[in-house]
Amino acid sequence: MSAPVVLFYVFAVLAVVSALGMVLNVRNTVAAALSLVVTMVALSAIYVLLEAHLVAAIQVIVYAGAIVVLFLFVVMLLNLRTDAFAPARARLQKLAGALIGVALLAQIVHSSLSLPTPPPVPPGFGGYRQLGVALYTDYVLLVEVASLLLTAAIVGALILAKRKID
Amino acid sequence: MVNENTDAALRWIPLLPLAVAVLHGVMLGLVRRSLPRWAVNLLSCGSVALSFGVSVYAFFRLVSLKDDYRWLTDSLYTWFGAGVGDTRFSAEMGLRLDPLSSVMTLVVTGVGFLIHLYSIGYMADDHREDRGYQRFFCYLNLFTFSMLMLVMADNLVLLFLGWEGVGLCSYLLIGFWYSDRWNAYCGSKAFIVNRIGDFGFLVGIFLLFGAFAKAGSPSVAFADLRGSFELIKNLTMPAPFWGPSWRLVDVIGLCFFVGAAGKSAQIPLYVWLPDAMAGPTPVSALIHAATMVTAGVYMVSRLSFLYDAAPLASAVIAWTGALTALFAATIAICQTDIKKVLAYSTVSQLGYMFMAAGCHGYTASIFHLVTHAFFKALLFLSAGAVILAMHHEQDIERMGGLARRIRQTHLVFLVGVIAIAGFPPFSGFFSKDEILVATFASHVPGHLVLYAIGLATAGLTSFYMFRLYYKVFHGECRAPADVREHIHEPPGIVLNPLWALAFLSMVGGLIGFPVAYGKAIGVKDSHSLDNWLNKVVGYISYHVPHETEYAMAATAIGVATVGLLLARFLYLSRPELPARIAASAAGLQRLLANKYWVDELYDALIVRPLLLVSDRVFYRAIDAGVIDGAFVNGLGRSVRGFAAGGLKYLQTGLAQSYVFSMLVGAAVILWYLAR
Amino acid sequence: MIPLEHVILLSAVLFGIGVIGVVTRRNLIVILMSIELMFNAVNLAFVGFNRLWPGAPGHNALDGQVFVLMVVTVAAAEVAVGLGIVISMFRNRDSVDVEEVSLLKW
Amino acid sequence: MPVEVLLKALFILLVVVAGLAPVITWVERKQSAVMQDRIGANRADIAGLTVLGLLHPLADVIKLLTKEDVVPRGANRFMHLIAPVIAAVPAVVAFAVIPYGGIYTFGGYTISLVVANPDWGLLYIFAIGSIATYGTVMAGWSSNNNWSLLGGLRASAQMISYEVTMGLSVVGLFMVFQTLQLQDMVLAQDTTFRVFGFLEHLFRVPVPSVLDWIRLPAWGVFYQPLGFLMFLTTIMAENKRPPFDTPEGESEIIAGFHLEYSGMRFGLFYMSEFIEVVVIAGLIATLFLGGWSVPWLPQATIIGTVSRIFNVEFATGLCAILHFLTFMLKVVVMIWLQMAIRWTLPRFRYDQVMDLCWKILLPLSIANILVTGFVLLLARGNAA
Repeated sequence: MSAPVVLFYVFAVLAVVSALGMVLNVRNTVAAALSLVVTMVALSAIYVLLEAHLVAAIQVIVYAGAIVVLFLFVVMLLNLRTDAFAPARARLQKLAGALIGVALLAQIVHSSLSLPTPPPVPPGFGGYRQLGVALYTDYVLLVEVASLLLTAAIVGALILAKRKID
Repeated sequence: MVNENTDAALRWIPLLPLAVAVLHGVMLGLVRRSLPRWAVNLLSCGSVALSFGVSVYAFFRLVSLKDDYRWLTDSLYTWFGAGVGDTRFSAEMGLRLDPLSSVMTLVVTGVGFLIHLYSIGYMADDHREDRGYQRFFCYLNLFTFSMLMLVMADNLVLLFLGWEGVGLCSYLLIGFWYSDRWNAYCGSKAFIVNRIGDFGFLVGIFLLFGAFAKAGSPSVAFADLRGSFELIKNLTMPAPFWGPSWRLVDVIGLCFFVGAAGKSAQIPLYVWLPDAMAGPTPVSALIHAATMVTAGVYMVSRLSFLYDAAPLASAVIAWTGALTALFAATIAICQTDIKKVLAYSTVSQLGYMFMAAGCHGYTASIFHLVTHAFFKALLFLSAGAVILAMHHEQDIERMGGLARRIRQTHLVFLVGVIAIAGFPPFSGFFSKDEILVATFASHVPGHLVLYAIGLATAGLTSFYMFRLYYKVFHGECRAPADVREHIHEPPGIVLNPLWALAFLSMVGGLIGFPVAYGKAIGVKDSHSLDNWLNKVVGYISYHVPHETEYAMAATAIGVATVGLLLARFLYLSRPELPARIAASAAGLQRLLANKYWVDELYDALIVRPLLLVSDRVFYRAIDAGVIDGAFVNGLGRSVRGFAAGGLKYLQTGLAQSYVFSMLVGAAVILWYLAR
Repeated sequence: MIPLEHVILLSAVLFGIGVIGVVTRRNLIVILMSIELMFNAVNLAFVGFNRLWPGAPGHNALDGQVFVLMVVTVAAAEVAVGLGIVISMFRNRDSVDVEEVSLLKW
Repeated sequence: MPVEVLLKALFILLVVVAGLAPVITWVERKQSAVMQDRIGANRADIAGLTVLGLLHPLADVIKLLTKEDVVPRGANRFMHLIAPVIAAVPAVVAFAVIPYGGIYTFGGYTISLVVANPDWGLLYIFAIGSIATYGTVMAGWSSNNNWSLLGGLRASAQMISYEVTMGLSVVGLFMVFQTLQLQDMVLAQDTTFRVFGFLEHLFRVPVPSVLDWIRLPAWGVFYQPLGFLMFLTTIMAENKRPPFDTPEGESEIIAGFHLEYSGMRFGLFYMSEFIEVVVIAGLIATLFLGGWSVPWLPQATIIGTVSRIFNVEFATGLCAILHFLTFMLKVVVMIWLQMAIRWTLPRFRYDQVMDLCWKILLPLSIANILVTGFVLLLARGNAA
C-alpha cells in the first residue's frame, strides 16, 4: 500500500468525520462551518492525489478561503451563538430520508464496483495550462455564462441584503 | 427570342397603382393622418395615368414584335412552390403581355384613369366618412392593381390572386358608405356571391393542374397549358354518381365558368350586381365598365384553347349567356332607379359577351367588352352626373326634362344610349352585330334560337335604354321644386372624362370594322382587332356570305329602331300609357318590377336554411354545447376540482418537504438508471 | 494507485451526509452548508472520473475538472444569494429557522 | 531528495523566521522612533550594555512566555487555544515556495534554492493566505467578547474582499511571464529589456540601435507598475497592519480579535504579523523586483566573468551567495517600505477600507488585466 493510497484513506476518513461533524453539530454553527472547512481541505488534498492540482488550489482558495468565511461572517453578523432549534419535526420524513439515502448508497456502491484502474496521466494533466486552454477554447461559452451568472449573483445579493436600496 | 420578349417595364403597370394604394393604406392605417386632397388626386390619378402610359409603350413594343412571337414577359420571382420532380407545383410571380392582355390593360388603365379623374369631381363634396376621400382613392387604386394583375398574370394562380383582389375591392367599395347598413349588406352580398363563384374557379384550377400533372407536364402557366394542351385534351374522369364518364375538359370548363358567372354576373349568380349600385357611382362605373365584370369574359377567352375543345361547356356558356341577356333585359324594362337600369343592362350585355364566347367568337366578345367598357362607363358616369345634378336623386320618376337644364350631360348620355342601342356607326353597333353574326354562324346546338334571343335582346336593350333616356331628359320635370331650382351642370373635372368617353363610344367600333364592309369600301382585312387577337384566341371561325351579314345588320338596326320608336311613343308622346299597361298586366308588371323574386327565392331556398342550421346545430349544439361545455369549461372545472380537492395539500410551505420529494424522485430515477 | 471505487464511494457518502443535513436540519445556514457539501461530493466524483479517463498525451481530457470549476462558480454565486436571503430573512423574522417561513402554503 | 528539502526548510526557518522576525520588532520600534524623533527602545541590557536596544526582542519573548495564558469565561476553549496557531502557521509555510536563490550546478549536482517549486506556486500562496483568515476569525468569535466578535467580523470581511483584488492584481503578471512558478518567474526576470523596445513591438516604429543600450532589468514592476501598487496595497491589507488595521482598531474596538489573548498566544499573533511582513517583502521582491537576480547582471554573465579567473564551482558558489544577498537586500528594503507606510499613513475607516477595495482597486485590477491582454495581443500580432 503506497503512500498516496494511505494518504487518500486518511483524508477520506477525515473528510467523512468532519462532514458528519458539520451535519450533526446542532449546538454550534461556527463549529459546523469550521468542520466544513476541514472537509474542504481534505477534499482538496484528495484532488492533489488525483492529479487535479489547479482544482485543488481553487478548492482551497474559493471554498475554504471565500465561501466558508462568508458563512462565518454571516453567522457572526447574526451572532447566532448556538442554534436553539428543536430538531426538525417530521420524524417520518427523516426516517424515510435515511432509508432512501442508504438504499441509494448501496445502489451506487453496487454499480460502481470494479472500475478499471486509471491509466497513467499525460504530462501537464490538471495543470493550470491545460485547464486554461480547455476553458478558453472548448468551454469559452461556459466561461461567458459563468461570468454572467456571477454578475447576476452580485446584484442579487446586494438587492437582498441591503436594508433599503438607495 | 427570349431576351427580346422580356421587358422589365411590364412590372410597373400593376406596381404603380399598388404602390400608391399601399401608401394610402399606410397613411390611413398607421399614420392615421390623411394627405391633402390635391396630393391624393395627384398620386392616384397620376399613378394610373403612368401605368396607362406604360401600357401604351408595351402595346407598341408588341406591335413591333413578329407575329408568331408577339408577347412580352417579365418574371419577378417564384411566388411559392411545392413538391418535387414531375409533380412539382410552382406559381411564378410573372407577368405576361400578349395581344389579348394588352387590349385589357389598355382598357383597364385608360378607362380606369378617366374614372379616377371623374371621381375627383364626384367625391369632392363627400364628407360622410372619416378620411373617406383618401380611403376611396386607396380602394380605387387597389382595384386597378388587382384587375391589372388579373389580366397580366402569366399563370392561373396569379390570375386567381387578381381575381380575389377585385372581389375584395368590390366589397370594400360597394360598402364604402358602410355607416348605412344597407350598403354594408350589399357589399357582403357581392363578396359572398363572388366567393361561390371563386370556389368553382379554384376547383377548376385544381382539376386542371391535376390533369396536367398526371399527363406529365405540371404547370399552371398559360403558355405551358396552351402548349401541352393536347396531352389532356381527351382525358376523361368517372362520373361522380352514375352514368358515362365525363370529359375532363368539359368539367374543367364548367368549373371555370362557375367562377366566371360569379364575377361576370351571369345566371344564377348575377344577383350581386344590381345591389352593387349601393356604392358610389364611379365605383359602379369601374366595376361595370373597366374592371370587375369583364374578368369572367377575359378568363374565358384566355382559356379559349380549352373551350374550343369543350363543346359541352361552350354550349352551356352560350345558353347561359343568352338567357341572362334576355332575362336581365326584361327586368331592366321596369326598373325606376337610373343606376339599376344601367346595372341590368350591364348584366344583359355581359350575357351577350358570354353568348359570343360560348359560340367560340372570342374576338367578338372581347370586341364587345371593349366597346361596352366605353359606353357603359360613359353611361354610368353621366348618370352619376345626373345624380349629382339632382342632388343624389336616383329615381327616374322624379326626373325628366333635364335636357334643357344640363345640356352637355344630356348630349354625352345620348351618345352612350345610341351606342348601346346599337345604331351605326357608333361602337355598340359593330360589336353587337359581330356577336350576332358569330352566334348565327356557330355550331352550338340551337344557335339559331340563340341568334333570335340575341336579336330580341337587342330590341329590348334599345327599348329600355331610350325609355330611360326619355324619362330622364324629356317630358316635364317631375322633381320637387326645391331640387328643381338647383339643377346645375356638373364641373369640368366631371364633364371632360365624359366627353373623352363619348368620343371613344362613337369611334371605338372602328377597331373591329367588319371585313365585309371593309371589302365594300375597299379596305383590306379591316378587322384590326381580329388581326390583333387571332394568334391568341384563334381566327374568327365562322364564315357567312356577306349578303347574309348585311341582312343581319339590317335586321338588327331594324329591331333597334323598333325599340326606339316604341320607347318614344310610350314615354314621350303618350306618357300616361305605361301606367295603364302596367295596370292591365299587373302580374307581369309586378313580376318584372320585383326582378322575378329571384332574391327572395335564394333567400328562402339557401340563405335561411343555412342560417338556421348554422345557428341551431353548429353554434348552439356543437360549439356552445359540446366544445365549450364539455371540453373547454368541463376540463377546466375538473382540473380545478381535483387540484383544490387534494393536490393543494402537497404545498406544505416547508422547503424541506419539497427537497424531500425531489430527493425521492431523484432516487427513483437514479435507481432506474443504475439498475 | 488510488482505487477509484473508493473515491466514488466517498463522494456518495459525502453526498448522502449532505442530503441528510439538508432534509433534517432547520438552521438555514447549516442547510446551505450541507448543500455546499453536496456540491463538493459531486466535484469529487467529477475529478475521480476525470482521473479515470485523463485523455492521451498531447490533448488531455479535462472535461470533469472544467465542470468542477463551473460547479465552484455556481456554488459561489449560490452562497452569495443564499446568504443574502438568510440575512433578509433574519432581519424580517429574527430567526433562521426554515420552518418559520412556511407562509407559502395552502 | 527529502534531505535537501529538509535542509532548505531549516535554512528558511532559522534565517528568515527565527532570525529576521524578532529583529523586525526592533526595527519597527527604532524606525518609528526615528520617524517620530524619539530615541526608541534602549533600556533592556545585559550587564549594563544595551546593544542599541537589540536585546528588547529577547526580553519580549521571555516576558510573553512567562505570562499567564488566560482563557475568558464562556469562551470556546478549544478554538480559543488553536486560533493563534492557525494564524501563525500559514505565514511560516508560505515561505516554502519563495525562492531565495537560483538554480546552480556544482559539478553534476543541481540545486534549486527554493524549498518547493510546485507548478502552481503562487496559487499555493493564495491558498495559504486564505487559510490564515481563519485564525483571526476564530480568535474573534471564540473569545466570547463583543469587541473581539466585531474584530473577527471585520477581519473576515476585509480579508475575503482583498483576496479577490490581490488575486486579480497579479493576473497581469502571469500573462507577462506565462507561468505561476515563482522560480521560473525570477528566472524570467533575470535579464534586461530595451526601454524603447515597446515602440517596435506595439507601434512598429523602428528604434535606432543607439537606444538599444538603454536597458532596464526585466522586473515585474516595470511591466506591471499598476499591478505592483495594487498588489502592495492589497497584501498589506491582508496583513491587517495599519493603515488597514480595522480588525484591531485600537481606537474603536479595543484590540479587536486578539483582545482576550495574553501571553505567548498573543505573542503568536504578534509574531505572525511580523512573519507576514517578511513573507510579503519576499513575495513582492520575487514577483516584481526580480527576486534574487542582480539587476543588469544575469546569472550566466556573473558565472562567466568570474569563472574566467577562478573555476566554475567557485564562480557558481559566489553567484549563489551574491544572489541570496541580493534577495535579502530586496527583502529588507521592502520591509523598510512597509514600516515606513505603516508609520506614515493614518488609519482608514472601515467603510473607507471597503470602498477602496470594491470601488477602486477591483475595477482598476480588471482594467489592468484587459489592458495587459490587449497590449500582449498587439505585440504578438506585430511580432508575427
